[in-house]
Amino acid sequence: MSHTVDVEGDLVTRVEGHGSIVVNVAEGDVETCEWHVVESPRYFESMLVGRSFREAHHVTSRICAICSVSHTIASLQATEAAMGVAVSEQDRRLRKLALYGETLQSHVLHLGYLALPDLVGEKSVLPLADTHPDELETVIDLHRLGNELTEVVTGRSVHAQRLLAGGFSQLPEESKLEELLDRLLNSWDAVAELADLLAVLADELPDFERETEYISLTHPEEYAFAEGSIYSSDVGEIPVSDYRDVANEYVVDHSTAKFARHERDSYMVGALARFNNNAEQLAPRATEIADRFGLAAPVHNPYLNNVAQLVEVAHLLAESVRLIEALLADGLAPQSDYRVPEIDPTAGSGIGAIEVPRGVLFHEYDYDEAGKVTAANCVIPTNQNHGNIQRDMETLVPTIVDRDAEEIEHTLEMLVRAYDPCISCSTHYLDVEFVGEER
Amino acid sequence: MRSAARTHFEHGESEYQPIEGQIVWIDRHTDDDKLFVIDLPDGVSLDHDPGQFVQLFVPGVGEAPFSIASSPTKEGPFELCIRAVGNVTNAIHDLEAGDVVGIRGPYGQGFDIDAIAGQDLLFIAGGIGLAPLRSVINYALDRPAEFGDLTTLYGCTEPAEQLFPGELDEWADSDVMDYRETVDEVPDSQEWDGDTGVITSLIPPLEFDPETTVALVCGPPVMYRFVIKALREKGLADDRIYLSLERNMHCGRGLCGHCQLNELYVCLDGPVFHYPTVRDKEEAEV
Amino acid sequence: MKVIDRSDLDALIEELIASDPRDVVGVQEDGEQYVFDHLESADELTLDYDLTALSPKKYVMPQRETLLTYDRTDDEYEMRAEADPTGHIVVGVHPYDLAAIEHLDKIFIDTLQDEPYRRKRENSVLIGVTMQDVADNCFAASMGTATVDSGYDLMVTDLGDTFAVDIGTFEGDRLLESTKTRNATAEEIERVAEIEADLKDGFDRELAFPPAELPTLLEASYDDMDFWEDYAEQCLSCGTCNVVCPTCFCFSVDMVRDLDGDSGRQERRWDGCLLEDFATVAQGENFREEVAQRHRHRFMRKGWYIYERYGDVACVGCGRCTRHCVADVADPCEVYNELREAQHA
Amino acid sequence: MSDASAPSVSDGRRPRVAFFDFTGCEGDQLQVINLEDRLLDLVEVVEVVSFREAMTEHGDDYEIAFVEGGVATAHDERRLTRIRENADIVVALGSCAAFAGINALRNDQEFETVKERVYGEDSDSITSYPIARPIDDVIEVDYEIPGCPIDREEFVGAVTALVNGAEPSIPNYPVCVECKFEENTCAFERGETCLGPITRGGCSATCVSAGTHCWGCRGMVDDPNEGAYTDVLEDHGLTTEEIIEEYQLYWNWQRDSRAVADGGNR
Ligand SMILES: Cc1cc2nc3c(=O)[nH]c(=O)nc-3n(C[C@H](O)[C@H](O)[C@H](O)COP(=O)(O)OP(=O)(O)OC[C@H]3O[C@@H](n4cnc5c(N)ncnc54)[C@H](O)[C@@H]3O)c2cc1C
Ligand code: SF4
Ligand code: SF4
Ligand code: SF4
Repeated sequence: MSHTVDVEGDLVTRVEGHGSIVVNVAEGDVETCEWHVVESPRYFESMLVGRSFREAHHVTSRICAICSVSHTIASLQATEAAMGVAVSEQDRRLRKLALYGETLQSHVLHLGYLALPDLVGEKSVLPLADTHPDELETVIDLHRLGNELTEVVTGRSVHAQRLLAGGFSQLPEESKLEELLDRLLNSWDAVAELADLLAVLADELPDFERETEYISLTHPEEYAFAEGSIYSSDVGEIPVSDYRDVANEYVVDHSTAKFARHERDSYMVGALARFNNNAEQLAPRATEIADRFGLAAPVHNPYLNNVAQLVEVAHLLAESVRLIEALLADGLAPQSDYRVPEIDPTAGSGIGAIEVPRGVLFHEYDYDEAGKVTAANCVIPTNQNHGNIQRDMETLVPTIVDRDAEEIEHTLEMLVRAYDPCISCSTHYLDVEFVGEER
Repeated sequence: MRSAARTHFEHGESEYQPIEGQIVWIDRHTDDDKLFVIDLPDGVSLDHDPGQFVQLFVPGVGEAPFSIASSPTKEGPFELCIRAVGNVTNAIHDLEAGDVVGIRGPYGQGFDIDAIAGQDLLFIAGGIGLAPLRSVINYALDRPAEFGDLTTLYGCTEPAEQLFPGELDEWADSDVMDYRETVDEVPDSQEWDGDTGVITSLIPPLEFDPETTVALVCGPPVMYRFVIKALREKGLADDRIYLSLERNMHCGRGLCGHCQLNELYVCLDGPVFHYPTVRDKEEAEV
Repeated sequence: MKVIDRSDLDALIEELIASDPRDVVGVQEDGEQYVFDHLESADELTLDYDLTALSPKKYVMPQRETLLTYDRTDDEYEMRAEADPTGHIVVGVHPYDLAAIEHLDKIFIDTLQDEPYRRKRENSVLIGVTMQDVADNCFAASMGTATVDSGYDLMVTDLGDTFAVDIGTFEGDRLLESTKTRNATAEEIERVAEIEADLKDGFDRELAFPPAELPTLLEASYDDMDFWEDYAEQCLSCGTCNVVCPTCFCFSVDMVRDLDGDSGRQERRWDGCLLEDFATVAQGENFREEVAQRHRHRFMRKGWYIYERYGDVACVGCGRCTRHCVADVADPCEVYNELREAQHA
Repeated sequence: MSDASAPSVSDGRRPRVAFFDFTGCEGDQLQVINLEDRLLDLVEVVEVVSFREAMTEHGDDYEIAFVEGGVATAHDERRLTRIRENADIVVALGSCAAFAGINALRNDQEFETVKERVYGEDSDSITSYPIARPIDDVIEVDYEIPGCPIDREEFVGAVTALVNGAEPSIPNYPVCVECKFEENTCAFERGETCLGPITRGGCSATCVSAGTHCWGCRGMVDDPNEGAYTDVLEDHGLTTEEIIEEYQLYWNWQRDSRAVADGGNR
């Protein structure tokens, strides 16, 4: 059957930032099949140059709001590594909690606000207020819970304030942590409901597989988020100091974004990569959900990234409970409400590496002896995934060319959305090119 | 709806309790000015002194002070002439007859009727300043026996800015009051066969007896100094001049501090001031 | 005058916390400063403080409070003046802050009947404490407010193991009903008088002339624009000196709308004459456009204008404005002394 | 900022609103989503016709456009011009849109160096503007809701004002006022410095309340006494260079604009 399709690159909606898909199929042959990233450059790595170690995290927080806490923590880790600053066990736990809160928030946002409408055939979350009011309430409750977790720990959910190099300016009130613990413990029903919702509709997810390299952090003691070394499903453990060898950025002719490759043409980071690499360290509650969806590592269907996110939602809840219980059991060591951790700036460089909602994130800074940034490099998960999205599309499109344009577009959009790309985060891309309708 | 008497408040007799005023009629005077006729519950009268003001509350938008433009000699609904200059005033302009607003007041010191009784009255209004003066002009027109000669001078930036157009014609035809008007300039698109020039230009040609005349003045801040100078040149003593002033105002009752002018509060001690009271106050700018 | 054991005073406070429906608030340490805040127990109370961040004015005239609510049902509006009646039991008020509240009472209750203020004030209890520490910037002694003999329900003075208690009102008397007290001995009464008298020496700062002369001095200094401009050059117009002052009571009224669009409220919020827009009217005319004019207005108001109206100098000498002004140009004591010097030079 | 002739919506119909994002972190839109269930109340009073971050539908028929992010490319500029044509009211949402915000941090760095640092040898293919600009440098803006990110309450307040035919009111008093309301310990008293005294308030001094200091994210008040404030910072031990660095973080565009108004060049 000969068939012509033009998907003319309208901006993909319900994703963070600006990206578009361009596919031309003429007489059944795929002529173009491209994933474009059209975000305007912001030059963060240059903005950082000359700034003090006390505010590098404040600046990089603004790379992206959805993962602002993540950028903040990666930034603080880089600074602390450069200056040889140690962080107390209590502060490490609190940071983790903030990170879990944000990841929870981000995953629920993605599952509930961005992906769910696809699954129930709506174009946004808003009509769900009428069609699925109870489900929407569940989604909102979980989303709020994630935000509150971050808020209680860091004072604000977007561009957190209390996180500083060397520790916290201010500690959360124990009573607030207790309230949170209560809320978390009472949230399992909500997670179950969310799981039901996605379960009923999970078979709507396209059945598409393409094995690739999965890269994440890994940690001997826990499902790695806040700390660990790099792990590749192809070659195993890699020290964080070699992150530049992993995230090899290169330019491709047909695309506006820089792509990243390691062992193969492309690799995948994010919830599914973490799941594939670290599944056995998941909390039992999370494993139950994975089992229920028949998710067993390794999983090669990128659409199932959504399900991996759901699994992580359960894991994050369980881990947050564990962390708060531990913090409360030990009691928070008192400190001033306006603490400025003492740091003697030294020249040097450091790397921060953490798992953030969309995958592994690296910040690396060089400092001079006055504690001013002289060079910075930020490698964002979405940038690492662009190549994989492109390869997935190239594999997928020929298998669906005989469908109509609308369906192809929809399937590809769902693919892009499954990666939960956060394009406003992307600190590296090249020229900006526009096709199709812009808005 | 609540009962009408202003002295009865449901909530702890709070001075902040507005009563419901219903807009019964709206008349557009210029592009930016409208007259609002407001009826209080059960048809009670506001019972104000000419020159006093009310605080008008538009639900959802806010509250602002306005001089009462009608004379207490007129029973029933009272009138406000309002220029759309910002938030509250724009919103009022969007209201329609039948809409309800909140009214607090009347507040402040109006024109001292006892002091001006029996005198020749010279009203001098610039722009929107006619609104407060109209209350006392109409008071005098309604009770001509209580006063001597009546004269009104009215100046606007341009013909299209004139308020109360119909009434101005009546005043011009009146034999009870000498009415004179001027405009600063006449744009090509407008017609005008009267005087042009700033309001002070109307004062020198006037013939009045400085011993028996009282001047009542209201207009934009820049106007006062020039008008007073011209009046003094005509031999009018300072204690024969009354001014109605305007300031920022939030509570209308002597607390919020915004309207303070040196030690005076415009909402309590004014808005109508005896000129000698404010003459030496730098912040009065008169 | 009564005397109460330290432990019985604690017990009284615990009792009030446990059984009085009102919130019991008192002075507490908060990092490097002191604040009035909710008391969980008498242990949290610190009575030997120097100065709190805000004065207890915040309990009778809060930073923000609702004056009016409105509601639309069908085509009808209901507009309702609100006056939150929540009173507090305030423990540990210094005499100058008592003087400030007494001053506000005169304006908000006796003169202009402000319902929201009156309700909270009449439902509140003020337990004063004789100063045991004097803040660097405080000049209350000069303003005659280092000690007061009215304005409190109870006034306590630390005598070591015991407190002398002066009963100021019937309500204060009733508070003591179930507590063990005894009458003060002549010696104890003498001790209190001595402590109060000694206090005067604790002040580093002093107004060089009697405050009663302020109105005349300020009137005479009004036109000394060089002085005001010179002083205001460093002023940031930040309004802090207004906001922290126990006698400043200017406010703005803001509209706060509920999302449903049919209801909302008018809220009054502390405002300050040092802020740029304070005297601005629509279309931009600002009647106190220059910082120097605003700066001058504040000092005039404190020492002269309010006196003209209410017979009080409206500065109690607490020193908060001085302490909080980052530009270091808000100190009434310094300004008044300098004006005085300039006049006599 | 707001003037008497600024348009408002007040004819009783549910106004149609659209959200647009330009160069920024999308934190302001996220703050809107973070209204959680109040977002559902919000859509009772306005009809959202475009919100790319959260919905697929898009309409060009709207009265109020909320624009997040700054202008970085010629394409941004074209898009903005179209939004201005479609909308009755354009509201700059967040500091990047209102005054270029943190994006302008690079404005006094040399553009070739900027590109070089980020893209190395590929920097030639970068076509963005050499400086980051706020949207009112390109189109007329009716209202600004500053903040990095915006304050949720302030946003809701602005929307309800517009829906009620009123103008959003954004404070012109500094952060200090609300900081004192909150009884925070002043940063200066703790031996730190803070930009609160000349930064526009409206955020309840959230950063100071969280134990740090004000970074100036809401921009300067209308008429900051910058000279006096610089002296204050010097008195507290900051060098001229350090002071400039503090001012640069969020105020580069505003300070340049003030300098231009005083006769200088951008
Ligand atoms: C005693 C008195 C009598 C007045 N009589 C009339 C009248 O008869 N007709 C008329 O059209 N106008 C009159 N005004 C002016 C009118 O009150 C203002 O035009 C109105 O307050 C503007 O409010 P707005 O919200 O529309 O303007 P905006 O520009 O949106 O708001 C101006 C800001 O200034 C504040 N403000 C407070 N008081 C005033 C004030 N007096 N003038 C300007 N801004 C103020 C507002 O609260 C707001 O913060 C009078 C004012 C006073 C004090
Ligand atoms: S005097 Fe000080 S506290 Fe008062 S406004 Fe000026 S700088 Fe701020
Ligand atoms: S002016 Fe200053 S010293 Fe006087 S009462 Fe107010 S804050 Fe205290
Ligand atoms: S305190 Fe300062 S930096 Fe923080 S939100 Fe407010 S204006 Fe922004």
